[in-house]
Amino acid sequence: MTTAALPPLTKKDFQTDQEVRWCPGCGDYAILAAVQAVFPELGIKRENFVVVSGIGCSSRFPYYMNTYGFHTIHGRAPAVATGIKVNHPELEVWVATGDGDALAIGGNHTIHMLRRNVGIKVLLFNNKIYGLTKGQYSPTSEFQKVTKSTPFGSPDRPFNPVSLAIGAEATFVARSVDVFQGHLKETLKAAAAHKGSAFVEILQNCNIFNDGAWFNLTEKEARSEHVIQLEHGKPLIFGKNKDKGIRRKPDGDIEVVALGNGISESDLIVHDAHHPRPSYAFLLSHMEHRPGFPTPLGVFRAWDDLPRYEDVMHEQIQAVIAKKGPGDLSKLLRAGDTWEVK
Amino acid sequence: MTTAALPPLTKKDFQTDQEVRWCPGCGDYAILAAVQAVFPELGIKRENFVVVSGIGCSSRFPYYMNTYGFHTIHGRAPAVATGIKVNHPELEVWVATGDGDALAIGGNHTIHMLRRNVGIKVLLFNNKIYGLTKGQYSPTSEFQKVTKSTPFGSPDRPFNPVSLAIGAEATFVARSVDVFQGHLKETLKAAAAHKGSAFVEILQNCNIFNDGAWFNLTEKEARSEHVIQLEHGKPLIFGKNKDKGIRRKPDGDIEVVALGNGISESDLIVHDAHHPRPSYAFLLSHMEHRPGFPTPLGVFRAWDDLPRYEDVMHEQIQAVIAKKGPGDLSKLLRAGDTWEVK
Amino acid sequence: MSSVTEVPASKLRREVIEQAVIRFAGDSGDGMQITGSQFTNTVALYGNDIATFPDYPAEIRAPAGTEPGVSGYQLNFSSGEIHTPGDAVDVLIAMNPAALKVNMADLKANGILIVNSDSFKETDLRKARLTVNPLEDHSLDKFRVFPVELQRLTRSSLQHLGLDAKAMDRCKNFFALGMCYWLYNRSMDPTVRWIDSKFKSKPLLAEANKLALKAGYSYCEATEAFQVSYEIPPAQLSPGVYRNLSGNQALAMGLVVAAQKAGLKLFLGSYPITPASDILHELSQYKDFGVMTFQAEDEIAAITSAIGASYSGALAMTTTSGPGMALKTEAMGLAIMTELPLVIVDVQRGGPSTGLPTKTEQADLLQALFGRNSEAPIPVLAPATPGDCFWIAVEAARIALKYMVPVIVLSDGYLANGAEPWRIPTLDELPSIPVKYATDPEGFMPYKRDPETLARPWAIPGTPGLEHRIGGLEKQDVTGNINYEPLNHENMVRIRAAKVAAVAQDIPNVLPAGDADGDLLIVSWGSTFGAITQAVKSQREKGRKIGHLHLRHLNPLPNNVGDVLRRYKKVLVPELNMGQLSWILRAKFLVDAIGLNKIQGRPFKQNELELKIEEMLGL
Amino acid sequence: MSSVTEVPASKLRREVIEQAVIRFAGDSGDGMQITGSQFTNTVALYGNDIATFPDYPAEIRAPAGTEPGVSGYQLNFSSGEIHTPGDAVDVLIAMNPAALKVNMADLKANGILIVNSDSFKETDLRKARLTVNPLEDHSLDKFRVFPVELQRLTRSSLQHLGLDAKAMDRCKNFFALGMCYWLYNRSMDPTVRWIDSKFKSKPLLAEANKLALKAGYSYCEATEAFQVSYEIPPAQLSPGVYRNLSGNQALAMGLVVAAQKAGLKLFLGSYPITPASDILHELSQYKDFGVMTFQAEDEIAAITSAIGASYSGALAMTTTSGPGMALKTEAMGLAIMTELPLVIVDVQRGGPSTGLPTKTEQADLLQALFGRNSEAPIPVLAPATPGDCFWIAVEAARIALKYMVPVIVLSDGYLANGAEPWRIPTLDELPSIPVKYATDPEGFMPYKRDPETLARPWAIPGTPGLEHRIGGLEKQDVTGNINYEPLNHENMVRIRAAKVAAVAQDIPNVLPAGDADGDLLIVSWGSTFGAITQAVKSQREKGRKIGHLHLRHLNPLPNNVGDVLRRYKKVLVPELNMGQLSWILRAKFLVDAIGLNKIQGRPFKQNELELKIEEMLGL
Ligand SMILES: Cc1ncc(C[n+]2csc(CCOP(=O)(O)OP(=O)(O)O)c2C)c(N)n1
Ligand SMILES: Cc1ncc(C[n+]2csc(CCOP(=O)(O)OP(=O)(O)O)c2C)c(N)n1
Ligand code: SF4
Ligand code: SF4
Ligand SMILES: [Mg+2]
Ligand SMILES: [Mg+2]
Repeated sequence: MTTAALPPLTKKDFQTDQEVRWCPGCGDYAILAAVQAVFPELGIKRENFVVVSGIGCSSRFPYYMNTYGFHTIHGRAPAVATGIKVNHPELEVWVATGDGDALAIGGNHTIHMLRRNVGIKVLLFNNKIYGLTKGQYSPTSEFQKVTKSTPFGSPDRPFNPVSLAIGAEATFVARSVDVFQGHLKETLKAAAAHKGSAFVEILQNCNIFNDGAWFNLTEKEARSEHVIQLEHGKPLIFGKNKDKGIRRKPDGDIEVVALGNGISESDLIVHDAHHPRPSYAFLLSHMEHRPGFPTPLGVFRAWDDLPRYEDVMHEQIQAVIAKKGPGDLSKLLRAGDTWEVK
Repeated sequence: MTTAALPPLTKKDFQTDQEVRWCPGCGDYAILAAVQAVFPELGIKRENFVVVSGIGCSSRFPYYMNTYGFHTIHGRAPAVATGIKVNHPELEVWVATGDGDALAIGGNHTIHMLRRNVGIKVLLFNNKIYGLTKGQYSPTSEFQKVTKSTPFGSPDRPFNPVSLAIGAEATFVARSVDVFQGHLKETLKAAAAHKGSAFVEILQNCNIFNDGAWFNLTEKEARSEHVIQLEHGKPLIFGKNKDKGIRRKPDGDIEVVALGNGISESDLIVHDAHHPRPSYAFLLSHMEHRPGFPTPLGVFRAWDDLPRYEDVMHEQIQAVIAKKGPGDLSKLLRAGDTWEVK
Repeated sequence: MSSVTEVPASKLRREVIEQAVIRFAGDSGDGMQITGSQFTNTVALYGNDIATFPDYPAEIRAPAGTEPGVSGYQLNFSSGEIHTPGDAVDVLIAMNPAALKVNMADLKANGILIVNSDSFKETDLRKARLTVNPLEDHSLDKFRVFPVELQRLTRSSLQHLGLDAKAMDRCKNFFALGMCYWLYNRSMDPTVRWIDSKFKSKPLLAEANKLALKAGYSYCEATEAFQVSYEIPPAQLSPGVYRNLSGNQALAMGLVVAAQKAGLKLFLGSYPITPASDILHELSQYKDFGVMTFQAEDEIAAITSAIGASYSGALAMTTTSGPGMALKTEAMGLAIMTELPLVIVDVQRGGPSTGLPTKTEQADLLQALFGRNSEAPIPVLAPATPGDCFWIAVEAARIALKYMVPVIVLSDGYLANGAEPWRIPTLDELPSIPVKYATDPEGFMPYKRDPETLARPWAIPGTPGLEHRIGGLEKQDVTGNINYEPLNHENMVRIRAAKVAAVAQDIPNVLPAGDADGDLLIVSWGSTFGAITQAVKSQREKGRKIGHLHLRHLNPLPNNVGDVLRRYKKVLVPELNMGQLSWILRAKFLVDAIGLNKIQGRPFKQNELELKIEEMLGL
Repeated sequence: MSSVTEVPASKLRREVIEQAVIRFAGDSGDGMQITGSQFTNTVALYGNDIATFPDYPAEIRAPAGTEPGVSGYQLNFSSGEIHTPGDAVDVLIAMNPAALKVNMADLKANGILIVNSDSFKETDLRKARLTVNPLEDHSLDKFRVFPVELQRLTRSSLQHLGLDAKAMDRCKNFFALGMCYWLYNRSMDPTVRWIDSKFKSKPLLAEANKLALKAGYSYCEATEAFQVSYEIPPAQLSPGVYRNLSGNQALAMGLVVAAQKAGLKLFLGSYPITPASDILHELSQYKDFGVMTFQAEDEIAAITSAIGASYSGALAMTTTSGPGMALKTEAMGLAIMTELPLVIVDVQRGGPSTGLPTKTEQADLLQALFGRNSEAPIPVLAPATPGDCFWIAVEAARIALKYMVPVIVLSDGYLANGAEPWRIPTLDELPSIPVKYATDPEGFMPYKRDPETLARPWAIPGTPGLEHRIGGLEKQDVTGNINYEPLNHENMVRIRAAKVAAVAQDIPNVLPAGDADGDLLIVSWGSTFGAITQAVKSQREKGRKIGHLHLRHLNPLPNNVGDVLRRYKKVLVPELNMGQLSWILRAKFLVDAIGLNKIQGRPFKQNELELKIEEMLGL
């Protein structure tokens, strides 16, 4: 949909008259700001954007975007979006969803949309809680979490959204954070540039029901020790003084090493987001579960060589029309054996 | 449930009077035979087995097992089984399901059951087709597959059930084949020995609607070249003359090597099914998608250190009872502020 | 009434008769459905009126030779007008003992019974749980039995082709078909043509089947097995070009036509389920009409993807059967709230739950009307015959697009698989379906309504200046903004109801067939139309003063239904459920509608209906 | 009727009155729900009869100070018997301009209006979309207005504690509460006790809240702000021990009690949804009763896990609201087919679709009755009051276990969150719920029925010798083997219906309140009980000859409903829907039931009902 001669759009063009109804301090505001900042830069006509959501605080998102918007029902946004995109491939379809909406009730639609590689961008607002229903644990809540519905701690271990998406054959998988505006915008642009399905987990703070869920990643002091930036072609380095890195072990596993005394950047893994196979991205996706390892942010995987579902479907249609010619009503009606009664 | 003094059960004990209604030649017969052979060897009382299924040819399975059985509705077997197992943890609960039942309509329940690590064994009969509804493509059908519902080829790429299960945090993941009776029985025993959720993909032939789907793995000639057996502690070797193997590359990826001239078994990856982290198993799960690589059979992952959902729940209950004593009805009724009207 | 004419060429009698019922029965593997539909096609082409009833076993394959494995195909063909496959059978072809056992009860006394005598060995009998051979125990004495060694005869006619035994045996149904063509003096050409195209790529098999067919025909010629053959003249159908059509084919075609007439692309979101899957299969063929078929991961994704397609401007539909219908109900509420056009097809089957997947039933009517949370009205239509599925599909699309509402079509397993001769409409008989998207930003409001239809504008993504948001929360009229105010909610609930009620303005008043007033009115809907029409005809010939009101629009009802009901002393509502339509008529019109309720997975028989009619008339 | 008594101690009048309606209104963040429930608890403890109506904004948080952000809590308390929170308000506490704007319409002329004057600055007014300050434009002249600087006064009473301003301001609702306690001469002790336990871990906050409370009280004492204070004597409730209980609490407790009485473990499979989530929260606390709460991935897993738990011997239940109910319908069919006990709770909310999540409605009745594929009957019950939720829960469990059926309970948002004084039953008032699992292999058949209840045996896994298979396909009676035969299917459909009908044998005949016959019968169900009772009482005091029939069992209906209906000239059915119960009464009994239908997300007001009654009586 990129065309040269567009009147330049601005952030304002994407704001609605609707008063934004999130709790003061909610991380969703920052995500909204980032999206409203990025959309004008994509060179896409405003009328070609469609923002689709399910139900949840995060799913109120479309009301605040001055584009076409569909606030559907709980968990079904990926399926509704698929119908829109398949019917109308020129549209730029984005899904705004939550950890409950996309991974609890909507888990199946999410993984199937990724498997099919429908050209939809999914923003998963992960606050590790059900916000709208006032604080029950979610499929991303940590094991043993005490919530309204689990006063004695949750009995099950969470999904890792990035691992799940990769296991579901996603061709683009990334992670960013509500408060890292610059990083978030870059990540959104990368997602926009991807033709196939793009899955972006955005770590988001629910200051009412799960405040500080991502504290150790966002808080100034801790941050640089607990976060590692994934940049294609760059070595995996982290630490306040950029003094740590991720290195391959001979057995193919990875380890955290301190740079210096013999160990240099050249010993570290150089990030390859375009790797055709998902195993490398999967390995990264699980690292934060190990003691001493940082949480990766950025683009884990961006491999765009797979045809999109909607393209294959419309190519089939075109091929048949090219072969048989466009359908003819009277031929259709009279297909097969017919006879006449005088 | 293992107890010493059981009257030895036999295969016959697990056969029902119901006439088995699969098409002659269906791979399901072989799977039934294997399960009926393995159950008596588990040292579990017959009345403690529950076989749960959804809808599909494969889901007729419970009718042919002389245990407790529940033929539920399409896609919901993992959820029904979860209710059974959580309420009654002593029971030995197995799910029989198909690629449509477990991965299309039932995909969400399957991944959530695995995430929770409920102590259920899932047998996924993967014939890459919807058998019962007479031949539409399924989420495991290969890209471009021509079926009743896709006369011009399917427009989407399949799930890899093993990759999906690993991405969903499964603690036990294995693959076997209907016609490899010995291997299948061993795999089922391994699954039975696992405390947490066990996911077994069984490659099954639907000779009516998708005959020969697994031909290149089962057919005598091809077999040994296209299949690699995963055995814990053993090197990854395959080939008719055991002359090929899988080796780590320095970049952590894997490659197929020919043994001999300098390359020996000791250079190959030694399979570690008990690896605490899933990335190694995930790497294996995707190998067959690469040219020249074999399809792994056997146990990809068997890591049993994670508590089961049902155990955590019942420990919580016991802990509270130990602390507060068992619930008292009159206390319950009179909880909070009360007042008396004379 | 049959007139006898001597045929000099042979000493065989040829009787001219008006009508005959024939049933092909055999193992699932014996190809009875093909045999039956070939015979059907041939007699239809010849000009007979027909009604068929394919009855195959539940989805799962049963072991060969057993009763559950029996597959049947019944055809009623006639030189007069007919509406049902017939209660009893004149000619039964039984390919094995199980087929005989299951079907002989329906064969008329003195009826013709053709059995494959090669399949009555010890083992065959055991599979059918028979201890004695019915061919020997006189249990068939009241029939005209023709044992034929179908297997041996077929093989001998094919041995020179060098096929293996299995392949030769697979042709024996064509041998039997050939015999039936001789029996009814029918040309083999249409079937020969069909074999040629069907086996284009396998010329040897084509040859074999054609040989078997002809061998069966000449076998009768030569052996004079039957002392008599029959002639059924063409029926006096209204003039036009005809084809033979099943309900699922008709429904699929109807929606393609509707999309073309509306100038829209057709989008189907569906998840396979018996007996609806064939609509998906049919539509997936129509790529040349740009039809998009999306096989979803489940029924919820099927309908919600269709809602997305509708939102973005397609004529969107979803197809399913009972259990899948139940899964779609939450999403229907969304379509109602967002006021988007959508056609929802429920091909009803036996229930509840998984129930009887291959059997027919009419028990989803109340679910269609009320099976959603809160006040969520939807127009509901039901086709009367296989061919009517075409017209109902077009009507459903018309209503959905004109009023911007989801519309439910209730077909059933009997219509879906049954076939009838269908007069092909000329292009100008097809209704025009005008549709316009909103395009003008000037004064655009997403819920500003057309005063006549109460439809909101259809503003599709991609249209400059019409950017807007919709969703499932209650909203203010006109602006579409979220709104929870008490009076607004009541207003919106009443508007959504009024919109569905407004559909009635397009529905012509219904005229009862038969007497315009009298002792008894029979009210029906859906696939019972044929049997009831037949029963009413026969009862009126006996002089009863009765009328028949058949409803194709179930919500809203035609405006004059109340008046019609009051013109008769009594009201009878025969349904293949426990009384769902009668419940509605009672609640709406406070008439004491009596139900005749059959819930056996099978259609009504004419005489079940006639008995009830006579009972109600106190005869 | 109020009697005046001089109180010498002060020159303030103290009026003894019978009843008062007070409403606390403020921003979502102002703690109005806590304030209201504290006041409620105090007056309840004192012995007044009470009825409450918490009305908070839709789930999503609105910006502070705006109208959508207003949260209200209304309490009607009395020395006489009352059933509703009251139509109009005697005392309104408004914490900000938005709260005032939204609520003032309901304040009686000359009513007391307490406003937080600190929150009427320019910016506050703008947030409430007010251009002029209502405190200055005489728009409040018809009220007795008491502007109080709640913020400043609260802060000054707390400044010595060294809390930050934000923390101090959070206490101002207790200052207001203190004022109200003074106004109605109520002791602060219960609230003080509550604060102590609630803030056990935060003694400083406990101190602050208690200080604010007392400051508010003494402020009135000192400033003599009000010229008058009120005294409402205890009500004459029937003797017993009482507690204050909300519908969701009562429902949760009822099921725990039922499980205990049946000697079973309780299993809840649920997915959070407003307004049902609190039942999940409540039950997750009852670990000491061995209650298992499974928070599922969606509503389908919630009900199917419960079906699994039921199959393995638990008292299983699932809880949800409208949209979730729609998703469970396919699985309900499975529970019906497999004839397993299950309690399905639907706490109704405004719809359709996502609708009005926090508003109340009664529009899921027809969905509960008919919202499943094919013929799938289920018993349906509905509680009349918050406390009745306890008894209905016990009754639902009893029926489910006795007849081996799923049972639906229809509560609603008004009952779920509303509270009333509930007489605590003595243990021997609780019904016994006998349950026995099958254990004897001798002659065991999974569908061999109890002749009286038609219940099949409950044979749970782990029982030696009873291994058997069940499922959703049609089955043969007695053996439970899969069976598609026509007559068997009809037989099973009728048995499933007969089983549900048999429940009626346990339902006592219903007696209408008021006149046993007469001009008008009002029929109701669910949460409208209170308002209708009140309206009928007042109309009968005016001499009308009317009766009130309230139904707690909606399927099957009590046996004598038909007779009762016929004893009155006219029938009125007031419902918070478009007329769902009246449909049923019309269809079943052919009576011309007239509906009074309000669908605004709010309960009936007494006088809306009285007006309709008088209209129907032609007055
Ligand atoms: C069918 C259905 N089930 C349940 C709900 C209630 N519900 C609304 S949002 C939600 C979960 C919200 O959590 P999440 O998706 O993480 O969004 P967040 O509010 O945290 O942004 C639930 C359970 C619903 N609206 N519809
Ligand atoms: C709710 C619902 N939707 C659809 C169906 C129809 N259906 C039955 S089985 C099946 C898929 C079977 O495929 P699979 O799970 O792979 O099992 P298989 O028959 O291949 O063993 C479908 C679509 C159904 N019974 N219920
Ligand atoms: S509840 Fe949490 S997620 Fe929802 S708006 Fe408030 S802060 Fe944001
Ligand atoms: S259809 Fe296929 S899967 Fe089903 S029973 Fe027949 S062979 Fe087996
Ligand atoms: Mg969340
Ligand atoms: Mg399959």
